[in-house]
Amino acid sequence: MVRSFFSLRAAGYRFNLVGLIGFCLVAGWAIVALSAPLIIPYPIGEIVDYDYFGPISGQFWLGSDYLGRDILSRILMGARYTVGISLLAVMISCSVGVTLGMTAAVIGGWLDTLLSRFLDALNSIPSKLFGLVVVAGIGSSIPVLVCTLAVIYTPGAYRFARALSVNINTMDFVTVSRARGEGTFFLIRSEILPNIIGPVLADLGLRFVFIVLLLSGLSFLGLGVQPPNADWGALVRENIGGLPFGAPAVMFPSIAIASLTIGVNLLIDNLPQKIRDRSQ
Amino acid sequence: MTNLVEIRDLKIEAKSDAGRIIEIIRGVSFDIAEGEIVALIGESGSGKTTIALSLMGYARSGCRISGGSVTLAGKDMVTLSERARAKVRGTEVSYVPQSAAAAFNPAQTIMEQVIEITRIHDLMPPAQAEARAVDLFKALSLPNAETIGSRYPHQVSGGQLQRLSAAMALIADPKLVIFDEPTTALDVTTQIEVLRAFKSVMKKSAIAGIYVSHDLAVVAQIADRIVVLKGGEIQEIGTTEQILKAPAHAYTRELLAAFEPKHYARPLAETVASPKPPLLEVLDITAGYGPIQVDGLPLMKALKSVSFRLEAGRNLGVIGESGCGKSTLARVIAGILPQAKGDIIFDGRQMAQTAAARQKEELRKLQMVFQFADTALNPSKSIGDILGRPLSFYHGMNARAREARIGQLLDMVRLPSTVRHRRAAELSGGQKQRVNLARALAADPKLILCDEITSALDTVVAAAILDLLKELQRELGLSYMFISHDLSTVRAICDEVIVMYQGEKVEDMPTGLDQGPQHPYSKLLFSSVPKLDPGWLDGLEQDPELVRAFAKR
Amino acid sequence: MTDKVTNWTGADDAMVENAIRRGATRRELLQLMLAGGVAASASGLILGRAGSAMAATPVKGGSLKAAGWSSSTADTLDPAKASLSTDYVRCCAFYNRLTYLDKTGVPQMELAESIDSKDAKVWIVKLRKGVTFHNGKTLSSADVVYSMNRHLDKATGSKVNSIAKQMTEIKAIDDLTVQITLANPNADLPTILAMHHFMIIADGTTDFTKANGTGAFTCEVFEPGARSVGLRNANYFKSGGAHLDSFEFFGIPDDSARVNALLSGDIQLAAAINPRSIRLVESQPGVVLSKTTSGNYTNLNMRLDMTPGDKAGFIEGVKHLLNREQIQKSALRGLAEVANDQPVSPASIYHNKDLKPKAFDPDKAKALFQKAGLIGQSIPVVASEAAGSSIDMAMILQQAGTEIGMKFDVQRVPSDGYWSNYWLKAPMHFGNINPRPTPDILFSLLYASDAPWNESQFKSPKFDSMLIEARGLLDIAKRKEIYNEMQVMIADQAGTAIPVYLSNVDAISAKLKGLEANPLGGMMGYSFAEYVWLEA
Amino acid sequence: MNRHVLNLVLARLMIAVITLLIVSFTVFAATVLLPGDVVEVLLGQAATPEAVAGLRAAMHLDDPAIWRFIQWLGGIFTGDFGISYANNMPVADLIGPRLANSLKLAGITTLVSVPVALTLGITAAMWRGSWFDRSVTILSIGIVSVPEFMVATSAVLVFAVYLKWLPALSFANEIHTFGQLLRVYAMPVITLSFVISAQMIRMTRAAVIDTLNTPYVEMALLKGASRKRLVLKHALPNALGPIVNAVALSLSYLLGGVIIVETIFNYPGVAKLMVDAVSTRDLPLIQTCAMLFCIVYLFLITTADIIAILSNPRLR
Repeated sequence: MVRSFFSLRAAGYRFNLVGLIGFCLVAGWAIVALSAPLIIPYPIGEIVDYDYFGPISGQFWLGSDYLGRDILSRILMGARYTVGISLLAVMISCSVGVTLGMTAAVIGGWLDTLLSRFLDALNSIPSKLFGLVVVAGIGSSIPVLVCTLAVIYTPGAYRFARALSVNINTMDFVTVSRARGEGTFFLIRSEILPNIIGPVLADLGLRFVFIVLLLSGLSFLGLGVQPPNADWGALVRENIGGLPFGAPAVMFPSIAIASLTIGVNLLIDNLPQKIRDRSQ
Repeated sequence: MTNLVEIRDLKIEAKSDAGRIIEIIRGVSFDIAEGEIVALIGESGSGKTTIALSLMGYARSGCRISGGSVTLAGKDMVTLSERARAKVRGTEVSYVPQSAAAAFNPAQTIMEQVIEITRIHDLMPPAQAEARAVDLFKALSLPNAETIGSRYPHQVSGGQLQRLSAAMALIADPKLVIFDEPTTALDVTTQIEVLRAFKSVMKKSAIAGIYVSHDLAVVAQIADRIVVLKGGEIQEIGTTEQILKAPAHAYTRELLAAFEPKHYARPLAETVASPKPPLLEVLDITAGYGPIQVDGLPLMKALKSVSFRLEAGRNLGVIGESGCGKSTLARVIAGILPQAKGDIIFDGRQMAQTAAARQKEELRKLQMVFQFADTALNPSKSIGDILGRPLSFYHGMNARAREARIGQLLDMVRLPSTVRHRRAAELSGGQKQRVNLARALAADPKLILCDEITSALDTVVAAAILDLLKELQRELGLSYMFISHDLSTVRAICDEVIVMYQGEKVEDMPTGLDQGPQHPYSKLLFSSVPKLDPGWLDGLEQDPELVRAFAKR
Repeated sequence: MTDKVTNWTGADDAMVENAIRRGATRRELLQLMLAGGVAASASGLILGRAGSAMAATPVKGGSLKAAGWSSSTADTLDPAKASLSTDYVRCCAFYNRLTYLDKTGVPQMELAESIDSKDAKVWIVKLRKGVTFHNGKTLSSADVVYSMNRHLDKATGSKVNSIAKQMTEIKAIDDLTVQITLANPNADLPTILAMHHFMIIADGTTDFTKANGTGAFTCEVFEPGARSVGLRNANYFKSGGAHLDSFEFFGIPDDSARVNALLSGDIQLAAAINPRSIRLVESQPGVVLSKTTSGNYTNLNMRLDMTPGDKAGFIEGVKHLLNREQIQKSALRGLAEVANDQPVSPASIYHNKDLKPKAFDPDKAKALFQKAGLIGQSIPVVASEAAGSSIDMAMILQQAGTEIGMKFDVQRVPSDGYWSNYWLKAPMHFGNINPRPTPDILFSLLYASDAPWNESQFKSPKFDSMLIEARGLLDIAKRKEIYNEMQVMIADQAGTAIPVYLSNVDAISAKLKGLEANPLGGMMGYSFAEYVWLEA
Repeated sequence: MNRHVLNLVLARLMIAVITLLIVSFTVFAATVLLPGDVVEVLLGQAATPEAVAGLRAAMHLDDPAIWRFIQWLGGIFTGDFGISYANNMPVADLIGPRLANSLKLAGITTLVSVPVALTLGITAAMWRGSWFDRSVTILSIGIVSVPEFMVATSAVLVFAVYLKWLPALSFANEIHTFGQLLRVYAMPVITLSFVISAQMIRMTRAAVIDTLNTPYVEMALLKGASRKRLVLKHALPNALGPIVNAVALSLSYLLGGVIIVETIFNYPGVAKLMVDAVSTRDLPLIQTCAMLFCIVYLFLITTADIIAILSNPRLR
C-alpha cells in the first residue's frame, strides 16, 4: 500500500499532508484487519484477567474488558469486522446504486421513474428499524448483516450517481456516441462512468463512515457480529459500563472508530489528483 | 494633462495546477485619457481581460498582480487595501461582463441589482437611484424602461440584459467603464443596437472606457485607440485609423488577414458538367420539442417543413441567428432528434428517424462535428482512445491497425502524433476542434455536418480550420453541410447557402452568397455584419420596419 | 464498607442473608462468618446491614419512581397472562391474592381470612368482609370463583394453567366462602395461591386496559411498554394501607441507563443491576444495595427432543464443561452461588445439600462428546441480554469448548421478543427463571411431563408420580426425602444446566426504606410498592 | 407563470403519493413475509393446533394477503389502523401519545440544530480555507464519527450523575414549566443534534461555496460588495435548494433513527414502539409505524423540493 502510494507520487499525483495522514490511518487499519489473527496477544474469547475493566498495563496494553478479556486483542480482531463488513457493504451498495443510477439516467423514461420511485420508497424506511426487521426475520449472520447494510445504503448511492449522470448525459460527447450508434452499456461504461468516478468515490467514503456507525448502532440493539467476536461498536457497547471509571475498555474502541472514520474522510476530502498542466 | 489611467510595467502571475508560477502578463504599460475609449484586442489567452480586471485591483483566483502599478485617478489599485479597493469599485471604475446572462443573480430583480452599487456605497436614496436607472434604460433605448427593472433576469432577452448590465455599470457615473467582450454572445442584428447604445451613452457623458474584444470590426466602431495584445505582451498601440489602415506589427496584419478569409468558389462548370444524384435530400422536415399535440407535431416547433438537397462533393451553408433552428436541422439529419414528419434520403436510402434504428453503414457515412470542441470530447479519455473507438466500431480494426490509422488521422488534421497520449483538457481550442474533425474522418464519411465548428475559436485559428476543411475535401471528396451564423466563414467554404429564420427556410442561394439577398430578413442579416471601417456603424442605414420585424431586441 | 471486611465477597454477604432468612441462630451465623475469616467486630456490621430493613418507622406520603429491566408492548394487567417481573409488580400493586408469602416464605392470609382443609384435598376459603374493588364493588366469593376458573379456561392462555389444573372444582358456598377441591391432596395450596398469577379480579372482568382490583394502589396510567402509575387506594382494606401516595413503574432495558437514572436521583429503585455496576454504585453516596439470593437463576436449556440434546452424553458433557467457578467469579463478580443443575435454591428448606455440583472437567466432557460423535460440529447456542448474564455464560462455555475442539456457535439475539421467539423453542438456549415459593410449583411448572415451561422437554412418569405423591404428604421430612431424589433426577437427566443461583441486586436510594428480601424474588417479591416508604 | 409553478408543485405531490403507495405495498409485503407466526407468538404456551387455527380465523389471517392489503390500506385512509395483536388496544391509541412525544423531541431538536448547523456551514464557506473553516470541517467529521450511544451515555454521566444538573431520563409527561422542558430535553436534543448536524454543515458549506464561484457573485464583488453581502445576498438565496434538501434528509432521521436515544433516555417515542412491535410480531403496529415513518420522510423531501421550486425565480 505504502509502496503504491509512492508510485502514485512518481506517476505525478499530488498528495497533500492531510490526505497523507488520512491515507496512513486507513491503510494502517486495513493492514491490522488483514493480519489481526497473527498479531493478537491473547485469544479474544479467553478470560485472562480476573479483574474487570482493568487499567492499561504491561500485560494488557489497553487494559481488560468487562469479563477480564484482553481489549487490545479484541480491538485488533474487531478491525476485521468493522473494516471488512463496512467495506464489503459499501462496495455492494455503491456498485449497485451507481450502476442503476447511470442506467436510469441514460435510458430515462419509465425505467428511470420506476427505479427512482422504488428506491425513494426504500430510502424512506429508517435504517436501524429496517435492520431490526430484517434480523428479526432472517436472523443475524455476517452475510445478512452485509446485505442489509448494502440495501440500506443503495438508494443514496443511486440518487447521487443518477444526479451526476444526468448532467454528463447531456454532454455533446455522449450525443456523439449516440449518433455513432453506441449501445447503452458502452455509454455507461466508457462515457459516463469515467466522468463521475471522482465524486462517486468521495460519496463512497462518506457512506463508508455511515455504515461503520450504523453497524455499531445495530450492535447496540443487540444485532451485529456474533460473540465472542465483536465489531468496534459492539466493544464500546459491551464495555459502556466502564465509562464511569474511564475504563480503557470503552475509550479505545471509540477512539478506533473515530480514527477510522476521520481517516477515511480526510483521505476522500483530499484525494490525490493527477497533475495535468497545459503550461508544462 | 495627466491621464485618468496610467498602467506601468504591469506584471501578473498565475499558479498552474502543478503549483508552478507562470507570468501571464509580462510588463504591460499604457495610458487612458479622460473620456477616451481604448480597445484591448487579442486572442484568447492574450491576457486582455486580465489586464482590464487589474484596473479594479482584482485578479481572478489563482492569479496575483506581481509587479508594476495601475494608477486610476491618482490611486494605485495594486497597493490599495482590499477595503479601499471595494470603495473604488463601482463608484470610480465599473465593469460590463462578457455574458450578462451569467452575471445577473437569477434570484433578484433586475432593478435591485442595477442600483445595488448605490446601496453598497450608499450614494443616494433608493427612489432616486431607481429614477436614475430608468433614465439610463431610456438612454440605452431599452423597451418599456419603466417596468423592465421589476423583471427577473431570465425574463428578458440577451441583448437587453447586455444593455442592462451597462446601466448597472453606469449607475454611479464612474470615471472608467470596462467592457469585457460585451457583444460577443449576441446575434449580429442585436449587436448593432447594443453597440449604438453603448457608443452614444459613453460619448454623451464623456466616460473613459476600456473595450476588450477579439473582433476588430466591432472595436473599430467604438474605440479611439487600439492596444494589440499577444501572450501577455503589447504588440502594437495606435489609433484605430492607423491600426486598420497601416498596421505596423506583423501580428496585427495577421489578425486583419484572418478577418477577411480568402474567397472560395469552384468553377460552376465542374458541378454542372456532371449532374450527380443528390447525396442528401431533406423533404419537408418538421421537428421540435415538448409534448406531442393532437396534430402529431410537437408543442414547440424548431423546424417548420424545411426542404433542400445537396449534391455529392458540394458544400451547403446554413445561415441564421440563434434559435432559427439550424442546429436542430443538423440534429435531425444525424438522427439525434427524431423528426415529427418529413423524410431524409441520404445516399439514395431512406433514413430511419433515430440513430439507434439506422444501420452502422448509414451512420458511418454521415458524421457530425459539434460547436464546442471541449464538451464534445470525453475529458476522461486519451485522444488515442477517442479516435480509436470509431475505428473499431465501424471498421472493426485491431489494435495495431488502429494505432497506424490514428497516426494518419492526426497527420491529416495537422496534429503531432504525440497528442494521442494526451487528454482533451491539455489541448488548445483549435487542437480540440481538429481532434473532433479527425474523429469524424475516422469513419470515412461521405458527408460531415459542421455545426458552428469555428465560432468558438479565435479568428486566426478559425481561418486555419477552414483551410484544413478545404484541403480534406480536395483529398477525400467529402461534402460538408456547414452551419454558422457568421457570413464570412460561410462565404469562405460554401457552394450554396440557405438562410433560416425561426425554423423556416426563408431563402435559397444555390450559387452561394455572391448573388445578393432577396428576402428582407436576409437583407437585414447581411447588412448587420460589421465592417472593418470606423464609419460603418454611424453610416449604417437600416429600414426600421425590417428591424422591428426581425431583430430580436 | 467492603474494604473494612477482608476477603469477604458479595457471595458471602448473600449467604449470610440467606442464613438469616432460613432462620439461623446468631451463634450459627458467627461461626459461619469466622469460617469466612471475618473479625467479630465486622460481623456485627454485616448483621446490622442485613437486618437494617426491619428497624425503622414508616413515613406517609411521597411518590416513588422505580425501574425494572424489561418492558414491552406485551405488558399486561391480566394476572393470568403475567410473565415478566414488570407484570408481577403491577399485579401486586393493583390486586390482592388470597394469601401472600412473608419474608421467611411462610404463607400469610391476605384476601382470605382463613384457608383450612382436613385432608389437603378439599379446602375452605373464608374471605375478608368489606373488601372493595377500586370501582366500589365489594369482594365476594363470585369474584374468587371467576378468578380461579379463568386459569382453567385454555382460551385465557393462563401461564399457570398446569398448576391450576389440579383444582377440579371451585364453588361458592356462600357470599364469603369458597370451596376449592383438588384432584389430589396438596398441602401447598396456601403457598400456591400466593403466586402472582392467582390475583383476584372482579367477576366478569375481560377488559384489562385498566386494572380493577382490591390492591393498595389504583391504576392511574397504564401504557404498555412505557409506564404505569398507581395512586394510593384510600379505602384499602389493610389498616393504614400503602405508605406512598403514588408510584410510577417502568422498564429501562439498558443496564447502565438504569443505574445512571438511580444515581442521578431520577428514580429511587433500580431493579436487578448489573454486577459490574456495583463498584460504581457503592462509590456513590445515598445509594444502598439490597441483595437477595432467592433462587432466581439463568440456565442453559438443551431440548431432549432435538439435536444435539437428544444425543446421549451430550448434556452431561455440557454440564461438566460449564466452568461454574469462573461464571460465579468473572461473569457475576461473586453475586451468585454455585448451583447443582436443579431449581430448588439454598434459600429453600428443601434444597438438597448433598447433591454436589458437577465438577468442571473438560477431559471428561470431551470424552462424552466424542462418544456422542459431536466433536468438531458447530452447535448453535442462543443467548440474549433478556436472560441475565446468559451471553457471558455462553462465551465462557464457548471458550472452554474451543479448548477441547468443541465449537459452540453463540447466537446473540435482541432481548425484545426473546421470550416469545427463542425461549423454549431453540434446541439450545438460555432461560431465566424467577423464584417460585415451593419445589412443587417449580417442578410442576418446569419439569413435570405436562409442564408449560418444560424447558428441556424432560418427560419422566416416575418423576410425575413422585410429584403427585410428595404433594399430598403433610409430613415434611418424608417430603424432603422425595424432593431430594427428584432434584437428583433433574440434575442428572433433565436438559437444563443450572450453573449458579443468581443473587438479585436491587439498587435503591438510601431514602427508600422498608424494602425486605422475599423468597418470591427481588423488589420484595415484586410487592415492594405496598410496603416501602420514602424518608424525607 | 404561477400556473406553471402550481403544475410543478402538483406534479411533485403526485410523485409523493405514488411513492407512498409503493411504500405501503412494500411494507405490507415485508411484514407478511416476516417469519414467526403471530398467533403462536400470541398464544405462547397455549398454542395448541386448534387454538391456533381458531385465533387465525378470528384475526382473518387466512384471507388472501392481497385482500388483507386492500382492507388495511382502506383502513388507513379512513383513519382506522387496526387493533394491536399484542394487547388488544387500538393501534391509534398506542401510537397517539408516542407520536406526540417523538414529534416534540424532533421539533425541539430541529429548532436547536438547524440554525446552528446552517450558521456554521455558511460561516465556514464564507471564510473558506481559514483555520475556522478547517476546524469546523474536522469537527463535523469527528462528531459524526462517535457512536451516538457513546455520546448519550457520557452526557448522562457528566450532567446527570456527577453534576446532577439534568435528569438522566426524559419524562415527557412531567413538563409544566419552560424550565422543566429545557431540563428534560437538554440531553436527548444535544445528542441528536450531534448526530444530524454534521451532514447539514457539510452540505451547506458545499452548496454555498458552489454558488460563490458563479459569475454573478464575482460581478457583485466588482461592484464593491463586502464578503458578508456576497454570501448573504447573492450566494445564499441561490444555494437554498440544495441546503433545504440536506436539512430535510437530516431531519427525516429524527423520527425513526432516534431508537438509541429513546432507549437510553427511556423516552417513550414511536421508534421504540416499533422495535417492540417487531419483537412481538405485532403486524398492525409494525405496518402503521413503518407507514408513519415513510409519510414523514416523503413529507420532508417533498416540502424541500417544493421550497426549492418556489425559491427559484426561473420557475416562479
